[in-house]
Amino acid sequence: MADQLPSTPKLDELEKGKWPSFVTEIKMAAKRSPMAADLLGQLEQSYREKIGYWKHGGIVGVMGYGGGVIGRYSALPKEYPGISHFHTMRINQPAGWFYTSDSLRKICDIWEKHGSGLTNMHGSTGDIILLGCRTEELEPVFDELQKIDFDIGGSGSDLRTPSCCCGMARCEWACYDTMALTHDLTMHYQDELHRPAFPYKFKFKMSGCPNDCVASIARSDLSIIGIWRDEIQIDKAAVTEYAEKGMDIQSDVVNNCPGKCINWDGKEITIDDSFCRHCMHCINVMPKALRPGKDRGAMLLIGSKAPIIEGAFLSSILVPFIKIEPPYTELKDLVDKIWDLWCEEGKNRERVGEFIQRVGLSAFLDEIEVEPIPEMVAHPRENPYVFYEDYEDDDEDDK
Amino acid sequence: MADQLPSTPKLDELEKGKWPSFVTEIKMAAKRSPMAADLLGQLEQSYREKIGYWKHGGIVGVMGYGGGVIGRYSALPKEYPGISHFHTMRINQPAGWFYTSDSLRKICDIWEKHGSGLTNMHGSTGDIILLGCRTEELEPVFDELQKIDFDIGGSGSDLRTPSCCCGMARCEWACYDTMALTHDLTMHYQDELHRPAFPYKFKFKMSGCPNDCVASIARSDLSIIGIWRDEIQIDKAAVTEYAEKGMDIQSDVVNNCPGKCINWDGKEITIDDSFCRHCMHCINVMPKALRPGKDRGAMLLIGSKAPIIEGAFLSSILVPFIKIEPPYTELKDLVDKIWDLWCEEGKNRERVGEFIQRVGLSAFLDEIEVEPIPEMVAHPRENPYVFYEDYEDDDEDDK
Amino acid sequence: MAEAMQERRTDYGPPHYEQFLPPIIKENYGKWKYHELLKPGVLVHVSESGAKLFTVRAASGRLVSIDKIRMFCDLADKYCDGYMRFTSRHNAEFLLSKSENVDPLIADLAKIGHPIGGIGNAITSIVHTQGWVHCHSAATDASGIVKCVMDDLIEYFEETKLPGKLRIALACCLNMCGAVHCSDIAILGVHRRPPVIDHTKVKKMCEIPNVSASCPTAAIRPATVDGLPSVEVIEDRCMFCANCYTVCPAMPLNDPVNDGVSIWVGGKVSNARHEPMFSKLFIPYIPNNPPRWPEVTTAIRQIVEIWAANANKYERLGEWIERIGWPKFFKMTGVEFQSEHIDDFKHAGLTFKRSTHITF
Amino acid sequence: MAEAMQERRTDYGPPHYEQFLPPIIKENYGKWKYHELLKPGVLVHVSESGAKLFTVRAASGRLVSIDKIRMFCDLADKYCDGYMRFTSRHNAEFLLSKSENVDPLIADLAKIGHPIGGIGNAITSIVHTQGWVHCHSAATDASGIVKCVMDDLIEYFEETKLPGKLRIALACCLNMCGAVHCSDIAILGVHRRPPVIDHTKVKKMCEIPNVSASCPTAAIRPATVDGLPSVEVIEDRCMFCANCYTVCPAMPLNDPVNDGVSIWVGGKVSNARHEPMFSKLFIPYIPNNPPRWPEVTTAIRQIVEIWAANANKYERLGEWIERIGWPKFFKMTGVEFQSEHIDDFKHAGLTFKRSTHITF
Ligand code: SRM
Ligand code: SRM
Ligand code: SRM
Ligand code: SRM
Ligand code: SF4
Ligand code: SF4
Ligand code: SF4
Ligand code: SF4
Ligand code: SF4
Ligand code: SF4
Ligand code: SF4
Ligand code: SF4
Repeated sequence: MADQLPSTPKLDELEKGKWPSFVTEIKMAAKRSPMAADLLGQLEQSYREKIGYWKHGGIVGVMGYGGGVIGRYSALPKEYPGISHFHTMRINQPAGWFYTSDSLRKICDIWEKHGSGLTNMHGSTGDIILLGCRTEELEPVFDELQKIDFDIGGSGSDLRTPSCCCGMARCEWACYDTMALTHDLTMHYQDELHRPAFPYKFKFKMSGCPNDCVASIARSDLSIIGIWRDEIQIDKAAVTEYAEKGMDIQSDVVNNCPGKCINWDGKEITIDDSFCRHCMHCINVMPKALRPGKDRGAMLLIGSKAPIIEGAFLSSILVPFIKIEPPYTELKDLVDKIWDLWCEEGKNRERVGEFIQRVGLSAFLDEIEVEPIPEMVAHPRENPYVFYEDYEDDDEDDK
Repeated sequence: MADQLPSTPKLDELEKGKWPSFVTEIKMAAKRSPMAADLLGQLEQSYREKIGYWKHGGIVGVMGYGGGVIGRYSALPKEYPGISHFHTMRINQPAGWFYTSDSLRKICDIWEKHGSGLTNMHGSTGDIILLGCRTEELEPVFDELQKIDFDIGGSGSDLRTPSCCCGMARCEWACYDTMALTHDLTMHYQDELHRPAFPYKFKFKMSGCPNDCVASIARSDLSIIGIWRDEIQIDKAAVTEYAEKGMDIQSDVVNNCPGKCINWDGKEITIDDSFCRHCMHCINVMPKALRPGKDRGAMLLIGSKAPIIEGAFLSSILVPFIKIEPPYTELKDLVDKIWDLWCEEGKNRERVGEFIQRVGLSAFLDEIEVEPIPEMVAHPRENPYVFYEDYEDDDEDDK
Repeated sequence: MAEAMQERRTDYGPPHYEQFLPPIIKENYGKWKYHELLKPGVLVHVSESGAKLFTVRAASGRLVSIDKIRMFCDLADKYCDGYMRFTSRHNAEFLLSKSENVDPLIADLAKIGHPIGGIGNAITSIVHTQGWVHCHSAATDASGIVKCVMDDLIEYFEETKLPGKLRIALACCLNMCGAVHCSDIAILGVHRRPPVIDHTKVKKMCEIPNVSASCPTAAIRPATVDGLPSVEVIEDRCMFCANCYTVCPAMPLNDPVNDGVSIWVGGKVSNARHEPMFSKLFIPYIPNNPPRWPEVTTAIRQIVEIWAANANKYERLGEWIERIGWPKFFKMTGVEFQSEHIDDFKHAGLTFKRSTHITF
Repeated sequence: MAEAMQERRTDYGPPHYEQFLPPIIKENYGKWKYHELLKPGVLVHVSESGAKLFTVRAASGRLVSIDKIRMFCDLADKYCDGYMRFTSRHNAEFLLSKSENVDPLIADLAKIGHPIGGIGNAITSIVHTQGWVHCHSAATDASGIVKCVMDDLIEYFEETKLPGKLRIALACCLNMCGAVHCSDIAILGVHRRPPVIDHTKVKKMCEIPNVSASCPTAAIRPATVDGLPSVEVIEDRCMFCANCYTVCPAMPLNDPVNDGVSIWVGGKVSNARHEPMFSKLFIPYIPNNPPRWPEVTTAIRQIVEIWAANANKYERLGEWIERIGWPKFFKMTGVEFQSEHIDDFKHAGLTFKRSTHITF
């Protein structure tokens, strides 16, 4: 079938060079799938004419689900009939993106049969992205996915597919079990994930420590980041070992500490943990010698998102420390309160971070019954526009 | 006349303690002036009842001037007839607040004759404040002031009385002659100072170096702050002297340098001036050993103000370096352009800093014909909401 | 009349400063080489020429009578060839060319009740405003609080035992004529009750559209009350800035029960070490308690002492707090963090803590 | 039908991760003690138990065919007992319990065109989005630029010769699905021409009030055009965000002549040393120049090289620029500072330089 591939002089340029080529991937798929072949053709035209040829998506889906499928149609269906429909299915990945070859092959088989044979491993939110499907194939795909126990992820104004770093599975710094929490929350909130009922999307991301390997502080409405609150564990012998092997502990470690709380006397490291800002740098540089403390849990931060519409946000501290242990009741209670309030009072297409900034953090805290604490702010207010609580009436003025 | 003083048990408490007492001052004046005596009485009532008794001021003034007098009337004129009128006259101070006893005595004589005998030396903007005058006495006061060559200062939507640090008169760090510039601008802009024609007030403040001893960066629409752009002058012998006298140069000087550009090897100080942030700290700590460079001038910063209405602003960099030499043509041309634009397009009660934020700094620069440079910002924009200049039409698309 | 105006001299400006400069300053203008703090309140500036100028800085309450100015003049004549100046923070400065005159001058200043100090690592006088002495807007008095606070802190004025400079300012309402927004410690008079509208006067005294536009939070809207064209205030939206009162006298906010002061900390103006910083809200409200405002003086002394005991050399209050973090500062002072501390104005989101960088 | 739905299995969620963990991970879950970078692209994690886990990270273009996934599976079977994973930046990771398998695996990966690397002080793969491959909003292609940039920077993927980590991300429109707003280097597709309105479709396809409300700069207002209810755009106020297009298909912004990319620098996500930072605009606009986008690859290489040559160890791009100051960075790169660099959105004033802290 190779001779059926369209001529793609522009795209062929993208098969050169050492980085794995997506064009090569599409060509591989195109050997079997006319959808992929037409994708090649349309893409070549885009490359020639410097513009995309996709129509604004319509609503398509799978029975019983309100999301998880992104409708997509070519703007040039006559020229490229194979991609007249080219929908995306978002499939909820297993926590931490771990697989067996067996499970992956089963997905491939389904996708060979019903779709374009193209995927994203993974989408930017974390889903397995099955790229390119006709409307009538959506149900059959889902049918087969059921059999291998893979379910659909989020899209639209719902909970989006939660994701997490590999955490305890592969990393020594995980301050809580990111994969366990991710799986639990995903299961617990299946309805919210599958049936859009929020003002807008909502994302959870879990990182095991402040290195934040899933970028949760930048990309999730609720960022759950592992942290400790006791002393950094120091292995003195290992410190000596690093020094002997030539590490310049003063300049590499001490001088880079934002808390300015590490002392190195040429022999021993001491840390004034009461000034430690939990940045991870010293631990990152000396993983053999330093480890997070033993009293571990997570920090909850709220509100990050991409720029539309109020500008991009980073998440900000909501709860500085919380123990993360099944059944995670405290966390879930808090999430429920936040959602109740936001669903009640949030505007259409208003992310929770935007909602908080609109109503004010204090008012938000008040409603979800969380006490304000100084850890939530970089500094107290600089402007004098204070909404003081109730004033006293003159009548009471009998002093 | 002492027996005419009202009983002031509350205020008397404020004659205790070591700090000079304003109550004592009012009592001194009250010995001669019934206005001051009635002020005492009303103030005691305010102290008793915890509220001020002044009416919202009306417009009063001196012929030929549109400002310089703040109208003030007691809300209790029957009880305190002496202060039924109690206007303030703002008198333009000499640059740097230097006086001869002769000139001060002349002012006192005028004020003894026509006013309350109370003053502020000085007002927060810098004027000599003559506190408490009847409407009919305003002209006579001005008449006498003329004879001793003191003129009225600013108030209302006009240029406010410029002020400056003592600069070259008494300080070794002045990078330009603050007093000369202040006097020159004050004389040059007499019309703007005396006849309100701006959207709102406009303040100049001149400091001779980044220590900013007149707080110009926080309190003036145009802040003119001395700075140098070559190397800090180092007197090695004096450095040694400081070290020998026990100064810990590493911790006192080097570690506090925000540019991290000072090196102290135990014997000599070296500075990598290309990283110097012109903060003044090292110079402040070792005035005998370090001095600003020789290529001196000023930085112009624009827009600071108190919080009403958009929140408080600090001035921000408009021109990083400008030579300050008579007749200051470049500076005045720039000021004229700024005023022209702001007077044309500023809203009523909109300070120039608020105006800039409303129209955008780029648009503002464009209008006053100043090129944008990276020194003007802490960092480039973080949001992608860029107003790109003209787009190309399809017709031109013949590629 | 028009003729009279024509003839009348205007716009001649302030007298030229040069005539007020003592000869030693004229001779060494722009030639000063360095200075030293001889003792608290006394500086010497040394010129390239070797000439020495001695400065004695005397406290001033700023509100001074002509009697006091005349006393200053007498001292200037006696010790300084008739010259003197005032500082940007309203202290009186005496400029001497003879060192032997320094101590007698100080002794005479003491006699008229003016301690010397405020130079170097000290607290100098409080920049402030009019208060109940002169302004219609005041939510508190100015000179009275200043007097009480400085009485209490006098040791830090007269000695130089602090880590660095500490600057206090006071403004009696949100117009902030003292420009308190960048002070190590700021005392700010606050109203806490929405304007009480005199509907019979609004139409007469104010321009209704201007009044509506004046409100930063859009709390004011035109309304007809008792048949009169007037305005109404949505109380929930009012944050008591009094900007409406500035443009409309029929809407006063002054109130004996609800007015008071707030305390702000951690601002600075100079560029030394750290860039200039705004002050941040620390104590949202203290009721007015004249004549001696004991709660205010106590709160400020506590801040000063905790800072003095813990900061590094040269570290201004705001620099120190930034290093240790606000949570620690609240803990050390025992002040309760409340909803008022959390910004909810325009740029509020940028003040939220957007990292894991906290201490436990 | 309703019955069918009742019976149908839904909401069973993703498979439990445990079944996908290799035995060595199950045994040492939560017991990892430390790790070492053995060589570029290869990590070893050592457990409290002494067990060792080897990780080989292979480049991935993310857009992979089922053919490629099957090849990965074959390798997983051959060397890793059938287990593998993907990373948060979409690379493929192979988890080995036997060190002797590491090199053969790497050799086999090379054969199928997948270099290893991206660990430690390196550049790892570019987080990106759909582009012309799948999205209707795209102002540029995603995978194509990514391919070109990574081809060019491959040495920094395969070696660890940089001062610290450098993370690149790409989003093909302002929706920023790649969340590029906190990347060391971000490539962002931009439109530069206001929406072209199809007035015949607005009423049919869109809710006019929603459309007006969608515009962050209030550039859209309802209007009747040629007798049809529609909207109009005040072009001066449009900053090309395409939010209107997201809610209304009749207002596309895509345009072959005016679309292109902008380059942003200095963001970071981790809390290591410095708090997380947003990326800042560096190059406002580069026209789309497929298939190899030479201007983009050149610009990015220049940034990487200047940073690599000048930054301190561990200093991320944004940390380095903050230390040397933006004016120096513009000077070193020769990029012209333009009006586009100056913020004019909501919090613009806070980005102005409010001190004298500059270098000359
Ligand atoms: C597939 C994916 C990009 C990818 O190539 O990986 C994607 C694709 C789309 N995103 Fe996204 N977003 C994807 C992750 C993100 C992320 C990143 C993340 O989740 O970490 C963000 C930024 C973080 C955030 O949530 O703010 C993101 C922010 C947006 C936005 C802006 C939302 C905002 O509040 O600012 C939109 C616009 C919208 O919602 O209308 C959007 C909209 C879209 C739409 C549905 C376009 C639209 O307006 O209808 C895109 C469909 C493209 C297509 O045809 O395939 N997408 N989107 C990602 C989802 C894959 C997955 O499920 O794993
Ligand atoms: C006298 C003085 C306070 C003092 O005790 O020293 C003063 C007194 C008043 N100021 Fe002021 N301002 C004084 C310096 C300032 C300063 C400080 C400065 O100039 O460095 C500021 C802050 C800096 C600034 O300009 O932003 C200041 C910011 C205001 C504001 C707020 C302006 C704003 O844009 O935010 C107002 C309200 C207004 O203009 O309507 C105001 C208004 C007033 C009025 C006229 C009250 C009013 O609304 O009509 C006050 C008259 C009080 C009275 O009855 O005596 N005053 N005012 C100062 C002038 C003395 C002088 O000429 O030397
Ligand atoms: C006299 C005066 C200028 C004038 O023309 O009136 C003045 C005079 C001097 N200042 Fe100042 N400053 C004066 C107000 C200021 C102000 C403005 C203010 O407080 O409103 C500031 C900014 C304050 C701020 O940052 O909030 C100011 C920040 C400085 C600094 C920076 C201190 C710092 O570490 O932040 C220095 C350098 C130093 O002290 O080492 C300095 C240094 C000096 C020197 C040493 C300069 C010199 O060589 O003559 C003078 C005596 C030092 C002293 O008082 O400790 N001066 N100085 C002002 C005296 C006010 C007073 O009566 O107390
Ligand atoms: C595998 C992965 C997590 C996962 O579950 O998938 C991961 C794994 C590790 N990260 Fe990460 N990080 C991973 C994405 C991230 C991200 C997210 C991102 O880039 O979108 C970040 C935040 C990036 C940022 O700040 O912009 C991230 C910031 C870090 C840091 C902080 C580096 C810094 O100096 O700022 C460390 C510490 C270090 O490298 O010293 C770290 C360290 C590590 C360690 C050493 C942790 C460990 O002991 O296992 C792992 C290998 C290091 C390496 O790659 O150099 N990881 N790491 C992700 C690999 C992505 C890839 O394919 O390249
Ligand atoms: S976020 Fe922390 S715990 Fe998770 S993989 Fe990264 S370094 Fe490990
Ligand atoms: S984690 Fe960061 S702040 Fe804490 S001691 Fe280590 S380097 Fe310092
Ligand atoms: S601002 Fe500078 S030049 Fe002026 S008095 Fe202060 S230290 Fe001297
Ligand atoms: S002036 Fe400030 S930045 Fe410059 S060298 Fe001295 S301490 Fe460093
Ligand atoms: S701060 Fe307010 S009350 Fe005080 S003088 Fe200024 S305007 Fe009047
Ligand atoms: S006091 Fe301020 S917030 Fe309240 S109504 Fe008046 S202008 Fe509005
Ligand atoms: S960034 Fe924009 S163009 Fe790219 S996938 Fe997301 S919505 Fe589509
Ligand atoms: S592209 Fe954005 S700014 Fe332009 S009209 Fe549409 S919504 Fe408004």
